[in-house]
Amino acid sequence: MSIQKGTLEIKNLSKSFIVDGTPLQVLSNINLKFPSGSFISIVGSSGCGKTTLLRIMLGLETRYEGDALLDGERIEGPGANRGIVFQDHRLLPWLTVGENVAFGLDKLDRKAKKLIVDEHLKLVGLSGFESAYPAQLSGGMAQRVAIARALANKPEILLLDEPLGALDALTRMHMQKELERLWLLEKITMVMVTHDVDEAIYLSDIVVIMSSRPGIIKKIIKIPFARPRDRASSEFMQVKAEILKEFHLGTEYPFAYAI
Amino acid sequence: MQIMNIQNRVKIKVIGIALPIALLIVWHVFVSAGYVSPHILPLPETVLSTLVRLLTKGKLILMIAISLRRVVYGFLLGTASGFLLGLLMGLSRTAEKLFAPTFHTIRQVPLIGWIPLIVMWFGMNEVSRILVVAIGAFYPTTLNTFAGVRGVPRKYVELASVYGYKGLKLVRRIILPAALPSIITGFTLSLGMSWVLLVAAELLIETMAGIGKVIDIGRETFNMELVMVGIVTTGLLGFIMTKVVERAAQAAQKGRVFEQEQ
Amino acid sequence: MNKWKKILSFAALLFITVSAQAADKPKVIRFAYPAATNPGYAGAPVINVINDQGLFEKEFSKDGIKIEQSYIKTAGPGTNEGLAAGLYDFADYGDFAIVLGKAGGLKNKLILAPSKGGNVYILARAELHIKSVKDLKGKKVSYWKGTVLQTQALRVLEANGLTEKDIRQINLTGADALAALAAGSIDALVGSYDRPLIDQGLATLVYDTRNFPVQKRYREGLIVTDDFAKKYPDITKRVVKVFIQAEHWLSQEKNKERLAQLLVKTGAKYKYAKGEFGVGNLPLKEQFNPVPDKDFVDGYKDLVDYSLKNKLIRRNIDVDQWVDRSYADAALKELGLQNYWAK
Amino acid sequence: MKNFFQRIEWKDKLLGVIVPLLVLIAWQSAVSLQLFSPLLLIPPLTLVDTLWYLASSGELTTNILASLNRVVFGFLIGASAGFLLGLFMGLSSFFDQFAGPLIKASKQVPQFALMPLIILWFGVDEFAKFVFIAIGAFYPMVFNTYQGVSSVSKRYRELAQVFDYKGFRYLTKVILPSALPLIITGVRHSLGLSWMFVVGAEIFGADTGLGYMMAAARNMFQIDVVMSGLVVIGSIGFGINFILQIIEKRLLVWRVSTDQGAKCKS
Repeated sequence: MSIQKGTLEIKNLSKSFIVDGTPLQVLSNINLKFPSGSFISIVGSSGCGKTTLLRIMLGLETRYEGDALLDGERIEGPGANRGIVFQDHRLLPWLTVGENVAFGLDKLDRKAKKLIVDEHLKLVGLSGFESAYPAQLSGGMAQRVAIARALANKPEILLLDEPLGALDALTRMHMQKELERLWLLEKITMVMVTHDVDEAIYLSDIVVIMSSRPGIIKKIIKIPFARPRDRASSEFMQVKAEILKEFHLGTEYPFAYAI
Repeated sequence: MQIMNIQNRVKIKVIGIALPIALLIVWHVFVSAGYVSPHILPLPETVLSTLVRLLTKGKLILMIAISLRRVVYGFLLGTASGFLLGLLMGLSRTAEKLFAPTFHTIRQVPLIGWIPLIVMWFGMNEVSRILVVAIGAFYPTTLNTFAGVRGVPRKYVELASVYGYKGLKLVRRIILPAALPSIITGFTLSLGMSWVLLVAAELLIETMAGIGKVIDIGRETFNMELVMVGIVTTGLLGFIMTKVVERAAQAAQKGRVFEQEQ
Repeated sequence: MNKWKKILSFAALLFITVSAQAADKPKVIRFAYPAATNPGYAGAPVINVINDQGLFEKEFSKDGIKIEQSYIKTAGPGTNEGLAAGLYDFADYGDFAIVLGKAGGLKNKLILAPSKGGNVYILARAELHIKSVKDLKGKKVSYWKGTVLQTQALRVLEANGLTEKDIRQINLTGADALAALAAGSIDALVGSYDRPLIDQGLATLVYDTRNFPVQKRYREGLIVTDDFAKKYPDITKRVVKVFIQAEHWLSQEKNKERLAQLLVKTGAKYKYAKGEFGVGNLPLKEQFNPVPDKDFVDGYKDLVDYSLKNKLIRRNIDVDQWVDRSYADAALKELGLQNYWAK
Repeated sequence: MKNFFQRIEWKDKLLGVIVPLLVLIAWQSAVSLQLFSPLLLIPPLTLVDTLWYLASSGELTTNILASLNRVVFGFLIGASAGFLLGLFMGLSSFFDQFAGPLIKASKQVPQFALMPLIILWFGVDEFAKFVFIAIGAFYPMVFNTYQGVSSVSKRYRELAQVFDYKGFRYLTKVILPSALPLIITGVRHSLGLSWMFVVGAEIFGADTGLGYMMAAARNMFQIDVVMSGLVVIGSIGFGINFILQIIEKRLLVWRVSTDQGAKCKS
């Protein structure tokens, strides 16, 4: 059986950095396989190497042991088949919103570009903002533009590095809904790094829990609930407790408290 | 790994020295092969030996000392007044509105342009030379002190006012420390400007001594060795002074990093 | 630092003494003259003679009056600037700069005629083979504006049917002009009698003013500031007396060799120093006639008119009011030299 | 453009006029009361007279044009050389290590010290002046460009990598726009120094130019002309700076567009 587009597989992956002359292992023997079209979250405390893992998938980190395979091919560098949304929106401040969205479409002609830009701005609900500058946008709007920019390239897989981390709680919940909507619409694999457990449960099919120093996979939890999910439901709370337990947080409060 | 680092640093130094050495060799070959007369461009080794000779004879040291004194006085006068004006305009919007337009207009007059006027007002003497240096030092410090004071994040000022900091105490404990990096940048730029203007002042305002005078004597007596010695000396002194100020700046900031509002 | 501290404290002292009592003698007399090549020597021969013979000390040390002499590298223009800043009491310099200073508003009296009939020389780059002043047309000619070299250059050009517009005037000071000519960046220069570039084969002599009408050649002048003259008329007379003593020495043919040696000390070459005074020129006694007589007044009147005509100054000067020969007359009488020079 | 003018409020402008006005009044009364000799402090009206005289005789125009011509050429030579070197140094760390130390060390030599050499090597022709001005224009440009290019945020460099921007496209779409604010600062300083050095260059052997005019006037003891020269030079510098500010605002519209509050005008 041929591998479906957007299948990500990580085999025996290890990675170490050299800090002050001594090697520091950040990822150790990671094995993962994400089915095409699924939404995966990687959660873990700061410094557990989850962002490094994401950067390996993106192709920004190329020196590692083991294999990171996309559709069966080793990832050697960034490519148009993977989109990325960083925590900071990383819009180029000297380009307009429209130009930012078209940033990856440089090879297309103007007409085609405009069509795609319009389509994607509409997708993220920012039609009419194409000539605004990033400095004129709110954080949530800027992050939508960043998502539009990533999607405009038609990637097979979208990598999200704590995409909503810098937003306030309300905007954040709103954007989670938006992400879900986009994921359902685009039907592509999305891999999100986050440390917000609620967010991971709300959005993901699979939650990968990592622990730090060295970064290893502690647990992989499948979330089978139907969407849209209710954050207040008991099943939601149960999964949340299960995840928090991995961080030694679950034990401090009895279940009853959470319920 | 440490060794690697040192090796690396040595490598970087070597790369950086390669070009000057190559230029010196080209210079030497160019002159000794007779493409250019040594009267117009003396050999590098002649310049070096003249420099050493003059240094050991002590005369050059005296000239340097006189120049340094002018720079120090001019720099202190210029930066002190620049600091005060910058602080005033930074602290008070009214002061800014009053003085800034005049300041920015007068700032557009090229510094060299002031020399004839200063000489006519104060004569061909030390006062004039020091004033020229001071004007050079004045602008960068004013601008950077102003920018630094104005750029102090509001949150610090708010925090301080919550704790009852007011007036001089607020300036001394909050505003000046927060503006320090910018002010120090101003001092560094001021020093550079002072040095440029010192030589201009010594060339254009007749003097009996100073490193500019060395260049002037060389020029008048058609002694290019002396001119080159003057150039090398001013360069070296400028380099040393810049390093000293940079070190002092680092010491003053003790590695602290401040936020500045854009 | 010391120098200006001194100047400031002198100024303060002066102020105090003046306001406290009308002092009859100053603590210091400040002189300024254009500098010669070598430090410590003036361009004007009379100053070098005075210093060579220690005449200032002989006259003033008994009163405890100090003599401060400034040798101005920037010549006449620099002297005017110093006078404007109130740094000097007396100045001995070239006529054109004196006129410029007066027209510019300096308050002074013209009290002595230290020398007249000075010469300037026009040198051109050797390879240009320039034979006459007329050949300078369109060439880059350097002369120092604001000094006698400017008016002399203009008068020589005029005598040869040219004006300043016919040449490209470059403003360079003495030493810079020599260097520029040697380097070939200018074609000709107007300079003083020391002409080493000719010996080096780098330049040829195009013209000199030794045969130019005396009335159109430059002359020196000694000025005293109005302030000083008003406050210390007697001291002013005694300063003039010192000058006249030196002029008397200069006027004697027997001192010619010694004068040439003195000029060598100032930085000139012997052969030029020797040839500068007397030969094919004015007799020494005529050249160093210090009396600010009618001839002197007429010379300055002519220069003022010329400067006005050529828009070098924009304000007329009443030369008769300006020249004050009373000090010279008093000093001559005291020295018994009333009849030594032609009246 | 419109925005730019709107932001200077009339009330602020009025305040800014107070000091010059007071200075002018003090100046005129000092002259009238004869506190200073009119020799040292030219009365304002005399200055206006002199300016008019210089302007109507055509002398001023000739000299202004000569100076501007020199500034433009010298600046173009020096600033483009500085821009290119700064760009290479910013892009290649090897080149930075190779040429950087020499450039930094040579900057320490005050430019005026080079004047005798320049005169000797290049004469007193226009070319010598271009060289002198170019040296002045070179340094701010090289350092600002270098700083701008080498300090392009890693975040943007990564983004370019993700979107496969390379070579010329990377340079024009990412590096240069990001470095633009500093490059513009470099241009402003460069032009300012060019304007200063043209005066210096013209003092040493010229036959036209505002620096020449002032040097000649200084020699001819015409303080009013010297002061007129200062006023003219300052005004032109002011004009150049004003135009540059407008250009800067337009080029950097993305940076200031949300800025509603009062900004320091440095």
